[in-house]
Amino acid sequence: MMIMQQNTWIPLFPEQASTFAGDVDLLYFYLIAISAFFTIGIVAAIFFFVVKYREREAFATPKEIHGSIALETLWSIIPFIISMTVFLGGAIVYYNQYRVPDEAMDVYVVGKQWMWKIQHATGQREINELHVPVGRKVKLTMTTEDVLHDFFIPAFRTKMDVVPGRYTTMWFEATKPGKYHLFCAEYCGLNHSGMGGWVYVMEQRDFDNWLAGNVSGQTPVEAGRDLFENKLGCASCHQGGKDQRGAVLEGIFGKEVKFTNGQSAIVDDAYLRESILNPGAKIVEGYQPIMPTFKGQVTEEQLVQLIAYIKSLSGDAGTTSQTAATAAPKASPEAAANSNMPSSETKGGN
Amino acid sequence: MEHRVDETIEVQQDDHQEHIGLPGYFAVFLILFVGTIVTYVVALQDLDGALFPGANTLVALSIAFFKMSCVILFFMHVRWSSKLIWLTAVSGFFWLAIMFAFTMGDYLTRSTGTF
Amino acid sequence: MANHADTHDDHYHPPGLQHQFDDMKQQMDSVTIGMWVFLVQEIMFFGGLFTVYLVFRSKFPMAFAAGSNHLNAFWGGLNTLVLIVSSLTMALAVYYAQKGNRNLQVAMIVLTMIFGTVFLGVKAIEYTDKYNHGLIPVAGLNKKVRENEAHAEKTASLVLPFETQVSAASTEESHVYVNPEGNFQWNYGTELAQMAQAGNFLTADEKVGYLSNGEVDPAKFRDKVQIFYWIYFVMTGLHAVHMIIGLGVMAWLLRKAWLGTFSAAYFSPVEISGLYWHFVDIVWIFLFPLLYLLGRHFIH
Amino acid sequence: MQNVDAINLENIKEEAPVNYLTNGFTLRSWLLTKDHKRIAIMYLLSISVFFMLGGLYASAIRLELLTPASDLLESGTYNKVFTQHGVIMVFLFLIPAIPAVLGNFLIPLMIGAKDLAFPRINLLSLYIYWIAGALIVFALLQGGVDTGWTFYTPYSTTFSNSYVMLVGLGVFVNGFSSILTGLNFIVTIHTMRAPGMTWFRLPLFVWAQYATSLVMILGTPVIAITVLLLALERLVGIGIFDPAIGGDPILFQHLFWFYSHPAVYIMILPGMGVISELISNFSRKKIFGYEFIAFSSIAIAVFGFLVWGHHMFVSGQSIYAGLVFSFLTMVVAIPSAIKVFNWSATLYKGSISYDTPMLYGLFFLGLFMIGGLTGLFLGSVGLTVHLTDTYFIVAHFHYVMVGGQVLAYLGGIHYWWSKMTGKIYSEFWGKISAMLVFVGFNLTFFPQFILGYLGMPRRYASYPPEFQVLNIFSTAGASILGIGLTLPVIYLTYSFFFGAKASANPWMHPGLEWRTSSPPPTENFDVPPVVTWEAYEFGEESGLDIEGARKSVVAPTV
Ligand code: HEA
Ligand code: HEA
Ligand code: HEC
Ligand code: CUA
Ligand SMILES: [Cu+2]
Repeated sequence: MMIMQQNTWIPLFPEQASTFAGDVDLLYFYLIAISAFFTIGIVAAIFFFVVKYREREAFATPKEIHGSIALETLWSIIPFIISMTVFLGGAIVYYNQYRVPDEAMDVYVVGKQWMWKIQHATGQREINELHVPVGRKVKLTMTTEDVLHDFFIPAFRTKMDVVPGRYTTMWFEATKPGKYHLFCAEYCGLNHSGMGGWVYVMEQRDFDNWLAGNVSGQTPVEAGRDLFENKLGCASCHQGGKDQRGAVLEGIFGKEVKFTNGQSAIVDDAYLRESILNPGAKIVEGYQPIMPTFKGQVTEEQLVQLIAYIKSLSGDAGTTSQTAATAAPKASPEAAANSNMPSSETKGGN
Repeated sequence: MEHRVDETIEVQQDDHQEHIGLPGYFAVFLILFVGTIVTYVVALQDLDGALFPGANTLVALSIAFFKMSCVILFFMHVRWSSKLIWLTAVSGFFWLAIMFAFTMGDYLTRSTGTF
Repeated sequence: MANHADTHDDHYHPPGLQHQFDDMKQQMDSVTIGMWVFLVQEIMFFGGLFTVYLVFRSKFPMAFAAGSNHLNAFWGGLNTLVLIVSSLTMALAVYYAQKGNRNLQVAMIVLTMIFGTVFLGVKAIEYTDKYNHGLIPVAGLNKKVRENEAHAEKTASLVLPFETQVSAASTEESHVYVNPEGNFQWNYGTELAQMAQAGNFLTADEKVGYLSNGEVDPAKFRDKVQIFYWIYFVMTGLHAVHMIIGLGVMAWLLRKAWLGTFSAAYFSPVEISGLYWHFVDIVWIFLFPLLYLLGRHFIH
Repeated sequence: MQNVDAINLENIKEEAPVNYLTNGFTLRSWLLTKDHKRIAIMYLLSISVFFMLGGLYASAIRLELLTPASDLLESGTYNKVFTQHGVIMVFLFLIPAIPAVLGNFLIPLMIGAKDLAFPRINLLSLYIYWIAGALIVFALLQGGVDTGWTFYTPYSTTFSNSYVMLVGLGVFVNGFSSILTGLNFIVTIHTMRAPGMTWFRLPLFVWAQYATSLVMILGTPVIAITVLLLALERLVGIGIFDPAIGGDPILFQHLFWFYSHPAVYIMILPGMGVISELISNFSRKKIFGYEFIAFSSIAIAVFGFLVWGHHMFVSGQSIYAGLVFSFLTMVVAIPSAIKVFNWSATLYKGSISYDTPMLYGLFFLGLFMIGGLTGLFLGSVGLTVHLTDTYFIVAHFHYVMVGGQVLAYLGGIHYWWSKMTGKIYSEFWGKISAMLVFVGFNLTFFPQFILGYLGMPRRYASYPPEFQVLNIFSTAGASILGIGLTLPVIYLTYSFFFGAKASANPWMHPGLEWRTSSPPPTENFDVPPVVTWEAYEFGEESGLDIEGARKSVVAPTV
């Protein structure tokens, strides 16, 4: 399913994976041709003049050439005509990109510092990932909870700003199965460059499977780590170094945490689960209640994986994340075999 | 060999003196005064309903525009000033119009609404 | 222009001629053009605000009408007249300066300053009125009235007699002013929005902006009125700042006129100060209808 | 008209007894001066400081981008670094660079005036610039700003924790410096021209400054009011940019770009003016199509106000507005095209020498052309959807701003250096550094076009590993560029103190600025000039003793 991008030493050209890509690239080549024509032409002329008419006598006074109306007209009209073709080409491509076809399949996108929350019409949710079938028109209806963002998929040659207080729309039709970059292209603050992910283009059958919920071959800790770092974007708050906005998670398991309301609790699976599903209930001292709820966005299965991962951060090997992370996969091979791993406490939720 | 410094500035100093004289200034003042009263009174009538939507706005702004022209032409002596001054004054408002027109051009043709 | 080169040699310097200029005419032209160019930049400066006004008024006409109805058109109108008179006296000051009539010149400048001050005084009254009614859009900057001190108030305490017929509802309706925090508040009702909803002429932005579940939501409506008041305060505030600067210029001019500096040969400072003063007047000529009058005809 | 000949070269004392530099040495005599030349020199020094500061930030950017991860700078720091790079380079360096230094110094000299029309206002604008600079530097010391130089709302108003207000205040204040400079130039050009200096005898540099001043007057007030509103929104929440209560963040973009697009022409028109001077001087020919070059400057200034929406193609602006703005963007490119063609045609049958300023001039032609043509890519709205906010934009604007204006600025500084300081710099090092700048520049920014098309977004502290190779090129280029730009600082400073004396008119150029001693006396001309020759009349008609000069020159420089 995963087709990697071509691996030349110096990439020169992005993959073409949507119906727009061809048009946009054509326009691009057209403009390159125009630019090359003028640049080479003028640079060659300059070179020629500079060599041919180089100074032969100090302070010579070459004959004055005042100018030429005919030439001026010529070199105003021709660029104008050329630039009009460029405008028209651009206008047509643009018009197609922003006139959303009616039959498109709906996907909803919400930007938030610094992750993409995506929901399919079937209710399936994903974060920082977008799965779409190949050969279907997909319409994205987008907004944001905070600042401007921009949903950008280079391989599809399309992007659109996401504006607070408004819905903006964009659409595309993927043409080639594969895994493509998703970027946030409008500056949005601290972790702007981390606000990205992947777009997976799948055959319709694979997509249907995916919608039905698929299983991966990863261990829960690995899967949890993947969720934590990439898919759910937990890392955007919980792994920021000095600027980290979320609570420190390394080494908390089994320890006592204090809350802003004066109470405290021992961190166990149930507490972790509550923290993820209903973060507003207990706010850790020293932090703002900004963590979004993940209720409805993580499946029970994913919850388990997340908890497994967070536990691994407090693994017996030590409390630093590196050791924990490298130790974790080895630590739980049996657990991996058993997808019913959750301990009894975590079943208490909704 | 007599090149003027600036072909566009041809006003002589004396021109500045007797523009419209005292009666003129008072007449302009009267126009402005009446204009203000009229704006006020008209604003209280429902022209939007009587004529067409936006009529109130149109009338109010037309009067304001007229008053502005009077001030510029007579109090600010543009009526007797060089072409350059005319051009300067006009270009200020022209650029303002550009800003209005293109900004509103966007707002009035947007398809997606706010929420 | 033949004397351009020559004047340099004879060392006569008329009073007020600066070293970089050759003669008074050149200096006069320079300062006049300079002032006009400055005014053009002033136009664009205020122009940014007028654009903001335009955008929001076209989005939320009813909120603007509502906000506008609670400005006092009498004081606004009076101020317009005051400014017009001051413009006249300013024009006359220039006139008498050209005539070299020192006394009348001084008198006109003094009158201009007096009217300018009256204008600012009226502005102060209006701002105070807004303060008393909780209409200053900054939290905590309004009059604080606790529940037990609350008293009934007319919504608009300053009205012309004939205004009562038109907006009878607004003057007779009294409301209880309670504002313990001194926040911006709008408890003058949302009738305008409801009326527009009933008449089906809400704009698309208004539908989103005022309504919750198909009803006009007072809190949402208040936000839009608050935007109006912001624009009102920024525009009139900036205008007032220009007036204050103008008064400073007048004071300087007064001193010079008093000393008899100006004559038919040299009066450009009066002239260009006049240009500035008239410009400030023009800004107000537009502010008055835009802020005080538009929307007044809606029966409230 | 006994004065007509007075301006001829023979009558110029090679060295005035007192020139503007030696006319007083106290700090007071500098800080309270009303002499446009001294003010220009103070601008030159201040601007260089900010250029170095901006360049320092640029180096930090390039070093960070050497590796895909954000390892050298944390992303929070990186964001501040590129914002401050942009703010300083644009507002404190590039906008004032040519107008405030070369314009200030040369306009009165070129038109034969004793000074600008309002010398005190000129000094005031320098002070205002200093205040603005101090505010911005103060903000940097406090912790800096991280909004991007565009200050987009609502990030700048409600989400950023940095010193947006202070920097905004700095930009606000700086605007008035720009406005006053523009005002002064416009008036000066209208009323202070010497007898005989008709509009069509004006050097094209003056025309370009005139057009620039128009943009400054008409555009800058809008950015002032915009940052004022931004500050109010941030301070007390006026709501007009806040979608939560019905405001519109895109309105900010309209107001911002209403100024900032025309501002990019503030950042190129003066450079175009310098290039006209360089090309004509070093081919010793009147510029081809003088009137077209002159009017195209005005056309750029005017049409430049109609296209700001091309920065907002994917911002949520109406698509119809997008189409109109795209169309007008194409139109505004035409006057630039006319200029490029005319400059090239001027070389035809000239007598071309390759001194350092001319090297910069020729490099400008090539680089500006590439920068401008890639502007067409961006103006073509369908293509911009892919390109906007990628490194393609970064490359485009560095090509026009650095490859264009900065090179023109350097060329101009070299060209008029002897006039400004009365000294001669090392031609050898001049050429070396011009070459280094050219090579380094292309290596830095050309790969960014490719990166942009590949989809690397701008303002990214970390990026996917497949983009690394091109970024390494870019960083390598920036090092060469950095060296190339450091050299002039050294050899120019050296020449100021130890350089050989320059003659009054080393180029035998007919322009008025060359008909006074180097450095010029305080009131510019010993004898008030009267102009009897056309612009760029290199022959004997200009009254210059060309035969004599030829004899004194050893050999043509090749
Ligand atoms: C000195 C500064 C400068 C100059 C002169 C220009 C000149 C031009 N710019 Fe550029 N631009 C910037 C500085 C500048 N720009 C900056 C700083 C940004 C980014 C801001 C930000 O987001 O941070 C930007 C961004 C920018 C965008 C927005 C991109 C985006 O964010 O999505 C666009 C889109 O249209 C654009 C277009 C143009 C065009 C068409 C020109 C034209 O004027 C160019 C005209 C020149 C030529 C065309 C070349 C010479 C002509 C020929 C050789 C003949 C052949 C010509 C034809 C066939 C027409 N520019
Ligand atoms: C106006 C002018 C200007 C200039 C001159 C430059 C110059 C340079 N810029 Fe800049 N740049 C901008 C304006 C400018 N830039 C703007 C507006 C942005 C957008 C910001 C934003 O997104 O908000 C930007 C963004 C920007 C980015 C993109 C950042 C990002 O989006 O993540 C990059 C990346 O490579 C970059 C690089 C450079 C480099 C390598 C130079 C080099 O040319 C610099 C070379 C200069 C030097 C190296 C200093 C020279 C040395 C001396 C003069 C003296 C010697 C010093 C000592 C002795 C100490 N710039
Ligand atoms: C928008 C930022 C943000 C995101 C995204 C986020 N968190 Fe948090 N998280 C916080 C903050 C802030 C706190 C501390 C305040 C609180 O308890 O709500 C916190 C607290 C927690 C706690 C409790 C920590 C303790 O010390 O008791 C857990 C567990 C947690 N988060 C897990 C997660 C997981 C798992 C995810 C991803 C699925 C996630 N967070 C995503 C901001 C975030
Ligand atoms: Cu989100 Cu950048
Ligand atoms: Cu632009």
